[in-house]
Amino acid sequence: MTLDISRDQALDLLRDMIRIRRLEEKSAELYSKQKIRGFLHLYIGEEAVGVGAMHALREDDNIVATYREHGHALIRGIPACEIMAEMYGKANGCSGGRGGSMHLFSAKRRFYGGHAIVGGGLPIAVGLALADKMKGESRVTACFFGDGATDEGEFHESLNLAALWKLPVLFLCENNEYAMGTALYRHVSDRDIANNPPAYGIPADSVNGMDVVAVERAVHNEAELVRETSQPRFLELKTYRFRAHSMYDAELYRSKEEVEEHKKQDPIENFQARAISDGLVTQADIDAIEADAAKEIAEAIEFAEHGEWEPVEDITRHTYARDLS
Amino acid sequence: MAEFIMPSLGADMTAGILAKWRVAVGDTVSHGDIIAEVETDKGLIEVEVFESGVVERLLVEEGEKVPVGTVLAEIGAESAAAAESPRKADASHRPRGALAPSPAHRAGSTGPAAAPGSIISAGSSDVDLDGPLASPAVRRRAHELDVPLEGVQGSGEHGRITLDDVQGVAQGGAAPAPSSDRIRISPYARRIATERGVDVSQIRGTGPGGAIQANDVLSARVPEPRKSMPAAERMQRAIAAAMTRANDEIPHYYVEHSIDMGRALAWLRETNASLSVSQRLVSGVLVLRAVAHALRKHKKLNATWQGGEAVPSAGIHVGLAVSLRGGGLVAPALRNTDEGSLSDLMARMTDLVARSRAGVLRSSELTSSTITLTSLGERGVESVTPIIFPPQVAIVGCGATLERPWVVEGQVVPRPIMRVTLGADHRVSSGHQGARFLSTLDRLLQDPEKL
Amino acid sequence: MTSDEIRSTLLTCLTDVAPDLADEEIEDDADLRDELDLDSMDILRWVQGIHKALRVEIPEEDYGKIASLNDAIAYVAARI
Amino acid sequence: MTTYRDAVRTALQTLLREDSRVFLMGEDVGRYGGPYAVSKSLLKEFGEERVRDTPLCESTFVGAGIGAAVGGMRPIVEVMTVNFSLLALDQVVNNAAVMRHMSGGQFEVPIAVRMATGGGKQLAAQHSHSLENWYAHIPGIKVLAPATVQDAHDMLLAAVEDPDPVFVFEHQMLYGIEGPLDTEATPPSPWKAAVRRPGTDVSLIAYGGSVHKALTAAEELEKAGMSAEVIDLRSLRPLDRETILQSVSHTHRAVVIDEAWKTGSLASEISAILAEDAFYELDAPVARVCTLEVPIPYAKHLEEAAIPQVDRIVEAAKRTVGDG
Repeated sequence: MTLDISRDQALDLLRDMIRIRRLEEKSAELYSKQKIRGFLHLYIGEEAVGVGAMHALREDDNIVATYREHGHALIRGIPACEIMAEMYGKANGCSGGRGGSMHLFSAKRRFYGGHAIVGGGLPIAVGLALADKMKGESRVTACFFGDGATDEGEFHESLNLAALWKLPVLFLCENNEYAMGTALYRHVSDRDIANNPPAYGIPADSVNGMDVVAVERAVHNEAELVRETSQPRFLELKTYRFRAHSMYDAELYRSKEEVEEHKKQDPIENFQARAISDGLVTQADIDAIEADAAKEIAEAIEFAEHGEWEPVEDITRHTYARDLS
Repeated sequence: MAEFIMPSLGADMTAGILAKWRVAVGDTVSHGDIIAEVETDKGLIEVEVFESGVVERLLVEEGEKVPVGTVLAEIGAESAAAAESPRKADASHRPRGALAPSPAHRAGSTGPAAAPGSIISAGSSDVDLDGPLASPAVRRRAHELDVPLEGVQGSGEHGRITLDDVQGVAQGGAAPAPSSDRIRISPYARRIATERGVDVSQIRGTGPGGAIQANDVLSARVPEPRKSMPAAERMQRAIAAAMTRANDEIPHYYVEHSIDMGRALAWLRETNASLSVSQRLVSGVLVLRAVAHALRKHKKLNATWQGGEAVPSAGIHVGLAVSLRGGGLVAPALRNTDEGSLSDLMARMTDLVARSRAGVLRSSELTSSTITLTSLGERGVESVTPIIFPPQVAIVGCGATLERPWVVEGQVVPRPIMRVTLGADHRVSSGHQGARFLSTLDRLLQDPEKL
Repeated sequence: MTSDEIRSTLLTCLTDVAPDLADEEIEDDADLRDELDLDSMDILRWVQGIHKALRVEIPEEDYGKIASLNDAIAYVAARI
Repeated sequence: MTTYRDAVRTALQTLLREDSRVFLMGEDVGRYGGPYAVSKSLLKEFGEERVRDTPLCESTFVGAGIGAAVGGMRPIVEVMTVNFSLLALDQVVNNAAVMRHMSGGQFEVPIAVRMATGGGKQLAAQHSHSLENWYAHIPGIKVLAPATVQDAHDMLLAAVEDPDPVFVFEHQMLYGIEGPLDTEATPPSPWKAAVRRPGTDVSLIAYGGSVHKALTAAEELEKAGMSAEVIDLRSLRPLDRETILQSVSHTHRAVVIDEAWKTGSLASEISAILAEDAFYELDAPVARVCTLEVPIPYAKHLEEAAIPQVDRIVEAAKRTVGDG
């Protein structure tokens, strides 16, 4: 089956997936060197989801993401240097060094944050959609969450409220088969997550999250339906995380064979191979993309290394609009 | 050449065990390859290499635990590695036990220093330890009392200056007041008492649990709004409060003994006749010395009551009750009353009495007595029933030395008789012990030349 | 040395011994022990002060002869 | 004279009329008219869009309020009682309080959350607690406790106007009280404590429902010859340290009245403030009159015994003066 996209589209999708992967590989290295601290949840293996979705959404739409959000943030337009500086904890990071890897934010790009309470971002997305609806905006609020979040009460409450009030939320479930280290079949009663939303009157669909083109199409269709009907919709993106939950773990919960099996579905390698065989891109294109990505990351590290630490005297900043003391 | 380091595999990881090498010297590795396994608290973790090249040296043995940042291996560029192959071969043949001497630890010290978290601890280790060690309360008290902390010898842990130390210096180096002397008073009341120069030991508290409150301080009689009242008056007030408490708290017992002072007075007359006016002795100094010598034998009476038990005093410092004209009473101590010559003791006693009358006693002289001697004989009083000065546990009272009929060798003869009363704390000594003290005192006064 | 000069010297010695008497009106015939509340230590120091100022030595057995200021003036005047 | 309930409703009406970004949501705020009848008739005037009955999902409707606030609205969220608000604590602590900070100041959460608190109506152990201190513990949010009719009105206006998340605790025993309401006057800053009654001998420091008990206690103390000053904290976060310290600096004695349990209470916090900054002003140990360490019982006499009452305040105040 050939890819039904243009060369430019193919280059864009490929470039963005490679940018995410290289940024994260570098992040892992910097973490092991203690430049980056805290938790560092890598998206490697899941790039097609973020890239496909971000390409499908409009600039004016709202994004609510999880703590595994470097890719979403990068493709949404937050510069790699600001992301890297944030992970370094520098004042010139995209959250001023207050958030770190799990809490990337950008008001300018309507990126309402990486949220690290599983399920906690869903009510926020519902509220953002409520505000838009009351103000008469035709915006879609895209809310990312993992399969683990579907266990939470807030997931079910949010589906109910969004459906009840007919709010323009696109629920995007990134099902990577594990809630941290607990396999899907161990944490949900019905492994078909897309069976949940119809109970609340929300249409739901599933798509292969390892196929960037399929993701882009599905998200585009769902988002436009949300916009049109001003009603919530649900899309499950079936994907897989190649690396540990956070940086490193002993991976006691899954076998190497299982990981290796999924790596055959590598969204980048597969897409690259298909695009080459379809004649959409050449090896030279890929080399250029890699070179650009390397340069972008080198610059990001440079930016982060030279960023300022926020003075400790300013520690209470951003707690309130005006300092209370 | 690049270094392969012990990675930080989690925010809480500080060290790891190199469990297994997946490569050997000479192997070619590329970015992302798993080249080692590291044992952490979370389990065995495969560690990837972020460089490409040839493994030149393995610096850490399997099973060795090293800190994060330690160089585990050196990775050379492929071409360079080829050029240096002889050396590489040497390295590969080096027995396991003869690894290069651990440059590991050099890296261990440089790596983590750049971690963002380090800014928090920066400076915390070089806390300014100059200047005296003293808590804020101590500093505040020292400031109030105008005591420079630099000059205070701390008695607390590591030479820490305590409130008692400051108090002691303020009172002229007095020994710290025993804790049983703590007064229940509110912080506010204490503050205004200090401001007004009111001696809180004089005040009876009406607050919760009998604590002194501001009203008690405000209604306390302050003779004049002077910054400080005359020393003698301050002392007199302190003694009055102490007497009240002593009467309430100490179970007194009394034993009395009549002492024939004939030999002592005769010796005194004889001695004084040969002395210049400035060296003349009074009978009081004989009694004073005799009491001090008697205490050497009866140590139980030379003690202080602290925190529910008697603490023997290190030296014998007899306090001499001196009545002041105008009704005041002070009992300053003559330190080491049992030591030195009698004329020296006389000189010290003269000086002490003079300064008592002039109101220029040092507070230390008022707080360091280990027992008190009071004499009211001059006023014709026959005997005294004195009250112990806390925290002392005994007091000796002398009446007048009067000519009384006395039986000597079966004959009634007039002799100068002095009635001596011992008042003592029954928690510390018994009447029997008290009686023995008085007979020792009697015997000593029969040999005045030995005093 | 006039009687007044002696009186003045004896008074100075007395207030050295008992500074608080300086402000009081001392009656010349008042009993020093009973009315001015001097004790044997005070008398001794007074005697020592007189000895120093006027070179007059008063032996212990004569203490009874200096019971008041007037007595003392007379005693000293006779020996000066 | 106006009731506290009507004062809150008046403020809601004013806000809904004057600012199109404002809307009210919560359980039974619409058709039912609010569990305490605060929002009665508002549905009729403003419609379902702006007076929203929510499903019973505290976490999500508070979270949606937060999202709507971030999205540019000025939501007023009513939670039926403080006990129910615990279901929404995740959204309060992990989102409302931290969004501004975590985003480096890029997003703000101008939400106002109202809820009933306190005991006194025999509603037992799941409807009667005072957990204001849980909220006052959290940096990033602000906490108000209106005790008077005027404050019930003014503080809601201030809460909605504020750019930060504000939690307004309305004591359930106060909805029926009457007092003057001036909607024209310029209100005092809601973040400052108020001296409700001046006095010289002891400071009675209280908030919310306890303020009225403190005032009654002050009257009784006056009969006993003691002049008590009553401080209404009004704002529980930020706490107005200055007014507290000023009062105790001239009375030198303090009794803190708090309907929460004593352990870890705001009364503890105020006691600590006094120990830290007014130590040398204290003429007696600080006394606390708090709820006994027991879930609020149903039986009337037990409930009364559990929560602070006038006699306990009077007794505590007298104790600070001692036996003199």
